[in-house]
Amino acid sequence: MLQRSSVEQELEREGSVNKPTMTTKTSALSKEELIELLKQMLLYRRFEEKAGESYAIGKIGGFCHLHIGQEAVAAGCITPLKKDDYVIGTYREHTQALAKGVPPEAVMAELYGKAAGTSGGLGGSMHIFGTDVGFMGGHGIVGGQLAVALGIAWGIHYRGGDQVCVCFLGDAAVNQGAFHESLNMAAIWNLPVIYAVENNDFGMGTKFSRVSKTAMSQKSASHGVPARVIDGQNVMSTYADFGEVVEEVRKGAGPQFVDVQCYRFKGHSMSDPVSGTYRSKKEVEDKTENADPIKILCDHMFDSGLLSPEELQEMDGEAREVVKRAAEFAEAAPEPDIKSLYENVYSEANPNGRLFFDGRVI
Amino acid sequence: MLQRSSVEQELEREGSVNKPTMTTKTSALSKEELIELLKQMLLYRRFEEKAGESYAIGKIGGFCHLHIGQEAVAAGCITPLKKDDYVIGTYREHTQALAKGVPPEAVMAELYGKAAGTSGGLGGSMHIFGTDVGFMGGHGIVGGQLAVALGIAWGIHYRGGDQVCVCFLGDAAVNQGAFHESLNMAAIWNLPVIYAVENNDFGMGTKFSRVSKTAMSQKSASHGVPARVIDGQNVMSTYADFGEVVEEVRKGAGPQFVDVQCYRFKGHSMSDPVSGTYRSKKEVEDKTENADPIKILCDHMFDSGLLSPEELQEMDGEAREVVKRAAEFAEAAPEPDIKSLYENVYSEANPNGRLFFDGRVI
Amino acid sequence: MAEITYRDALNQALAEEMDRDESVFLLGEEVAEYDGAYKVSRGLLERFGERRVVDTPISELGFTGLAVGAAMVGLRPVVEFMTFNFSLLALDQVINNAAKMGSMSGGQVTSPIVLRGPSGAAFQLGSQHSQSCEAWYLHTPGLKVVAPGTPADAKGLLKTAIRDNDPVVVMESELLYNLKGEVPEGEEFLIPLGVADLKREGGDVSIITHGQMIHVALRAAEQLAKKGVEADVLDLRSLRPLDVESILESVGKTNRAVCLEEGWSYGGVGSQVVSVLMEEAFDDLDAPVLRVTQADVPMPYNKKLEAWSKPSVSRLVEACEKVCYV
Amino acid sequence: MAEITYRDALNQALAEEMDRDESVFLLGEEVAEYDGAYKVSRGLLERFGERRVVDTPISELGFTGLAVGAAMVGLRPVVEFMTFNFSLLALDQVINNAAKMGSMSGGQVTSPIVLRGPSGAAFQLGSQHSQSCEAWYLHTPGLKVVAPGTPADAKGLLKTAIRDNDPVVVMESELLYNLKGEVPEGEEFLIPLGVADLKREGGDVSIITHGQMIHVALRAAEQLAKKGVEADVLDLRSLRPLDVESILESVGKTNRAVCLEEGWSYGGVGSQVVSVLMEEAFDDLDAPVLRVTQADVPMPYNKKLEAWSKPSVSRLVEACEKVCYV
Ligand SMILES: Cc1ncc(C[n+]2csc(CCOP(=O)(O)OP(=O)(O)O)c2C)c(N)n1
Ligand SMILES: Cc1ncc(C[n+]2csc(CCOP(=O)(O)OP(=O)(O)O)c2C)c(N)n1
Ligand SMILES: [Mg+2]
Ligand SMILES: [Mg+2]
Repeated sequence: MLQRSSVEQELEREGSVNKPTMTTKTSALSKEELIELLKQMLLYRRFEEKAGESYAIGKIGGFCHLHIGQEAVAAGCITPLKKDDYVIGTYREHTQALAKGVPPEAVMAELYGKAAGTSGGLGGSMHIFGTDVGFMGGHGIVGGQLAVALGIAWGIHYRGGDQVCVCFLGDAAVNQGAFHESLNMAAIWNLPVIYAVENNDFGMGTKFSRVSKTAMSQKSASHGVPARVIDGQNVMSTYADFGEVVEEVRKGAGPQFVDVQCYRFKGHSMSDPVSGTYRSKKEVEDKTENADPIKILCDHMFDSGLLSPEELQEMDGEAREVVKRAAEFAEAAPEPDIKSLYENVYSEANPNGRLFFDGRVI
Repeated sequence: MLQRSSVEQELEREGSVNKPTMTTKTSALSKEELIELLKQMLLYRRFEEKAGESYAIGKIGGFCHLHIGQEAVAAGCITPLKKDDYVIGTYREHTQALAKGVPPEAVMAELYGKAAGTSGGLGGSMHIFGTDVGFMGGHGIVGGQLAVALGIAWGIHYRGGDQVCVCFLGDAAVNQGAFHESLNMAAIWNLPVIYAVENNDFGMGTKFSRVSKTAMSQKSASHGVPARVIDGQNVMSTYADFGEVVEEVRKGAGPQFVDVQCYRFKGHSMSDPVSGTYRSKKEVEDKTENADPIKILCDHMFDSGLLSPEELQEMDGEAREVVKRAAEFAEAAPEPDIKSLYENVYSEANPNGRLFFDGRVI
Repeated sequence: MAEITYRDALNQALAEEMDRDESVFLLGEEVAEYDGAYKVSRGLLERFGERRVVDTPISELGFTGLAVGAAMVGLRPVVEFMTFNFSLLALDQVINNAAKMGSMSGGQVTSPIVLRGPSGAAFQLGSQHSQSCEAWYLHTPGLKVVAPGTPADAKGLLKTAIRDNDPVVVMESELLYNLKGEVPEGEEFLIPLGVADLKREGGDVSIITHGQMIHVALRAAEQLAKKGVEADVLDLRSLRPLDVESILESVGKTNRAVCLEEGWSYGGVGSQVVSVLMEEAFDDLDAPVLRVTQADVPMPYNKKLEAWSKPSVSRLVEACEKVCYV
Repeated sequence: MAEITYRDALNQALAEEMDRDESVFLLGEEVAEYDGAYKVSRGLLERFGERRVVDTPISELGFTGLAVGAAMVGLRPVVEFMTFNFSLLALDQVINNAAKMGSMSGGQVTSPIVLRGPSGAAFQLGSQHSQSCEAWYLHTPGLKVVAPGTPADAKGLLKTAIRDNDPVVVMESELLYNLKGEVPEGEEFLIPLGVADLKREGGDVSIITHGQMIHVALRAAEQLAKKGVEADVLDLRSLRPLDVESILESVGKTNRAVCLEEGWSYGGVGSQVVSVLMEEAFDDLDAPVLRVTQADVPMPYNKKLEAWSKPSVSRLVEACEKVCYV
């Protein structure tokens, strides 16, 4: 169960004082909003823990990147969205898919590689899609989703809609050409896209300051895309501040760049140690103790009398239950059929000519 | 012969008032320096005119991009360099090659596709190389040379040399991912490279303001690479200001971004009209009349008593003579041998295995 | 039937499909105000406005990704690469996103995108601007590739490509833009993907080719005819899907084949056709199938060397004679 | 001879060549402080310092271009792609600059660059991370490509590649990094490019393959032997230059061949080998040359489907039996 601890709202990050940090209006959040955020984050935490366990016993394969410690980002950035808004992410996207409304069973089944998974077991952990709820996929090539997000925003603009597209990226992705090409075009065409950096300060083992001379908030400067820095560990700020950005963009403010500062409690992927050469055990322990987004929210709610330990326990129990059911569902679900391999490579069978050249007959 | 006219030092370009323009120290230039700059520009002008003529009668093929109107850029930016400094350019690079010391005959012979050309006739107008004098080639993929320049500067840094690498690019190239990836790495490693934008305000028919929301001087901001704006029509400023940048970089100032503002008097390439939908005939005429870099320099020298019309005529005659001889040389030079096709694809014949799969025997 | 140029045929295809379907739009460098570097999009800006005819910055990776994203939300983008040489910069978006997303999303996403522009060498543009780009795209399942060689094929294939629900790469040729030919009228003039066209019926040897090389093949066939050898000229038109049936039919009849293509040989189109013949027509073959390709070097600038490097009528004639043992 | 892993063999090759030649340096993502994503560069930072072992940002196009430029001024960069899947982003620099600059500069420029990293599928990484990338590189003259399948070949080929004056693409395999094998000692252990290695001598059928597929081939050969079919397993090792002589020699003896490769079939390595055999060994062939390749789909995540998609021992055995008419 989660422990009470003193609220630690400030992220200690070099240079953050010089950044155009937003002013947080957390006081405006209602009890219902806070409870929803808490429930969401509990779900993500328990989901990711389960994914980690299942990975350890070989139920999940390939690469698997967890959001443990970064739950406030999906909760804070996606909860303010409408159903027909779009979200697109990286290979670290389980919780974003959940936040946008992809059912936990379907996500877990995908991790298990089952036919009932979001991609019928063909995508895996890095490629969760839920286009019916506007979740436009997890993408594995660093930076690749940035250009795609531009197109989604273009689609909104083309049709004159009032949706927004939130494009998540890691801090390391800003060094890809795709990032700059995307921001530049979004700027000249004033597209409704928010580039939300899940800034955990590391790309695998590389600290951001080693691969950029400038601060994150400077990275959109070449393109005239406004930058904000928001706290991604205190979900109340994340939610309030990001929600404000969303509404501005919906009203036509054009592309925005948001540095959502957060911290990854686990390794880069399941095969990467939690700490090691690139960050100390002490740093990780400190953060885990003092910057856990769930703790921070609970502490606030306890202090304000909006939550009792019993209520928390109950909600947490519900989250665990949902995740347990998802894992059971995934476990029981059938394997995909070999036929499915050829079904979605092209969206329809071509009446003429040959499309596949492997000479295999199924 | 060139006409006298009133000096027109100010380029009227929107927004230029807001830019970090350098203060020009033209007064410090000696008579010898001015004469050298003039001779250089006369050579470029006559060379490009000849190339245009030869193209018109089919002696030169393919794409051909001239520098007429932009002569001050090569003269002003390259004259301050030492022989072992490096220059790398785009497909619009004839005058830069000449400026760095590639012999006019060899450049012209390359345009004519002859064996005596800089690339033995295999490169053509867009690919003039003179590595012995530090001219690292003309490159045809917009943005491609930007990453290469990074490597040249890396080489200097690796060996601890005090050379600099000047990388020319067009204004339209700043929208390529390669530009940003290059600047970012140059910045983190503090490499001795100067990104010199030959900013003629158009990429083919596209005005810069249509493809960038921000001013040129903003384009390096994401990376913390300092930006300057210099006048690329008044060669005295170009030379003085750019020379200053070169010496700073030589002393270890790290990468610099320089917006060299200039104007192209001719079409983008030989097949593009001089004016048309994208800029008016009047605009081009105005610029040709009032912003001719050779006129601007001559006017200054006439006014200061450093040049007489007779001297100018003599220098121009010499330039014409050099170009005439280059064209005669190119005309008379032999065609390359078919064998040469296979000679430089790999730098040496491989003793084992097959490298070429066309089944051709020569 | 009207005689129009290959350029105008493409232009008509674009205009008709944009007229028919509001979700079709064109984007690329200089396609709008400048009417396209090769004027294929002439007049489209005026007719359809800047919402649907979009000048982009020089950001190939970025605007190709834009097309992928726009397709995900139901639009049908047509991307013009000024030339396919520049598309190498965008290849990650094409291979890793456009081609794979259908499969990796379990069919949630489709990518009805057309990527078009000139491929192959024109005249003396040097190695960076003179590359045949078929091989990059053909290797990858999830993509379709067509290469029209006549105005009618250009119109019919481009229209079909735009209506297709998968990414289709349309490789045009700068050397064909001015070529005139009869083009059937009517909005419903479509040429199905995956159907080759026997541009000449011979019977003695099958020349299997595509794109602008069909004209080299037709000239060679005339010369061969004078020598008593009658060649089938099979224009593949569509390289993926590939009309294997027509290939086998022609070779089943002639028992001899030569593959002609503009590009390099290692892993080129011809190598795949040879492999198909090896696997499925081995017993039909009376002689080895030969390939005529570009010289295996970066395309040189020099005019004579360039001409020598391109596949020529005389090389093709020679290869045909060889397989016919004449 | 010491038994070491493929990973350590590569590590030794890097260390020895960096020791020997001060102009050699290694760059890529996570190669220095993190010792490489797959630990191939373990200890090199400590030994050679950050000047020569360089962590880069995630900017594949940019740092590959850096290598081209550094090579132009006399250095010998070794680029590690974390995996070759990401090299698509850098392909423009490889094709248009590294491969063409020698020719387009008339020989003024050379590009002694090594591009290395794992290619092909590992386990369940999904389609964007499981691609065999040989075809992109092989198509282009100006590049050399090798694909070592054993620790000894890994060391010998990488050392030769680093000393070569042209761009050499070294395709490793994630699935081989832990493989142990005997590796000759001594700094001068080099394996020349363009020399295939007959990893098993049989005589009845030639299995022509490369990279990690040689182990599939060797297992298949054992099974075939039990059925009385003795297979040659020819490990090409080097794909360009290609040891055509050894291919012809083996097939001249067996009169039957199967090409086995990890990647897709359209325009793959096998298609080129088939074409060479068609052109130069037609009369030797007693059966069509078959190819065994990956299923022609983006690699699926699901474990069973992935296993099914990869070329397998049983498919190879079947193909060999087919060409042997048993
Ligand atoms: C183009 C590309 N290069 C390299 C990789 C390998 N890779 C996967 S994740 C990663 C680090 C990315 O870090 P960041 O963007 O900060 O995201 P985070 O993992 O921290 O969420 C790298 C190098 C890749 N997937 N794609
Ligand atoms: C990657 C790429 N895309 C497109 C082109 C075609 N192209 C050649 S020059 C040019 C315009 C470049 O303009 P700019 O960078 O301003 O240079 P300028 O020609 O004005 O000197 C374009 C689009 C190319 N060569 N490379
Ligand atoms: Mg990160
Ligand atoms: Mg320009």
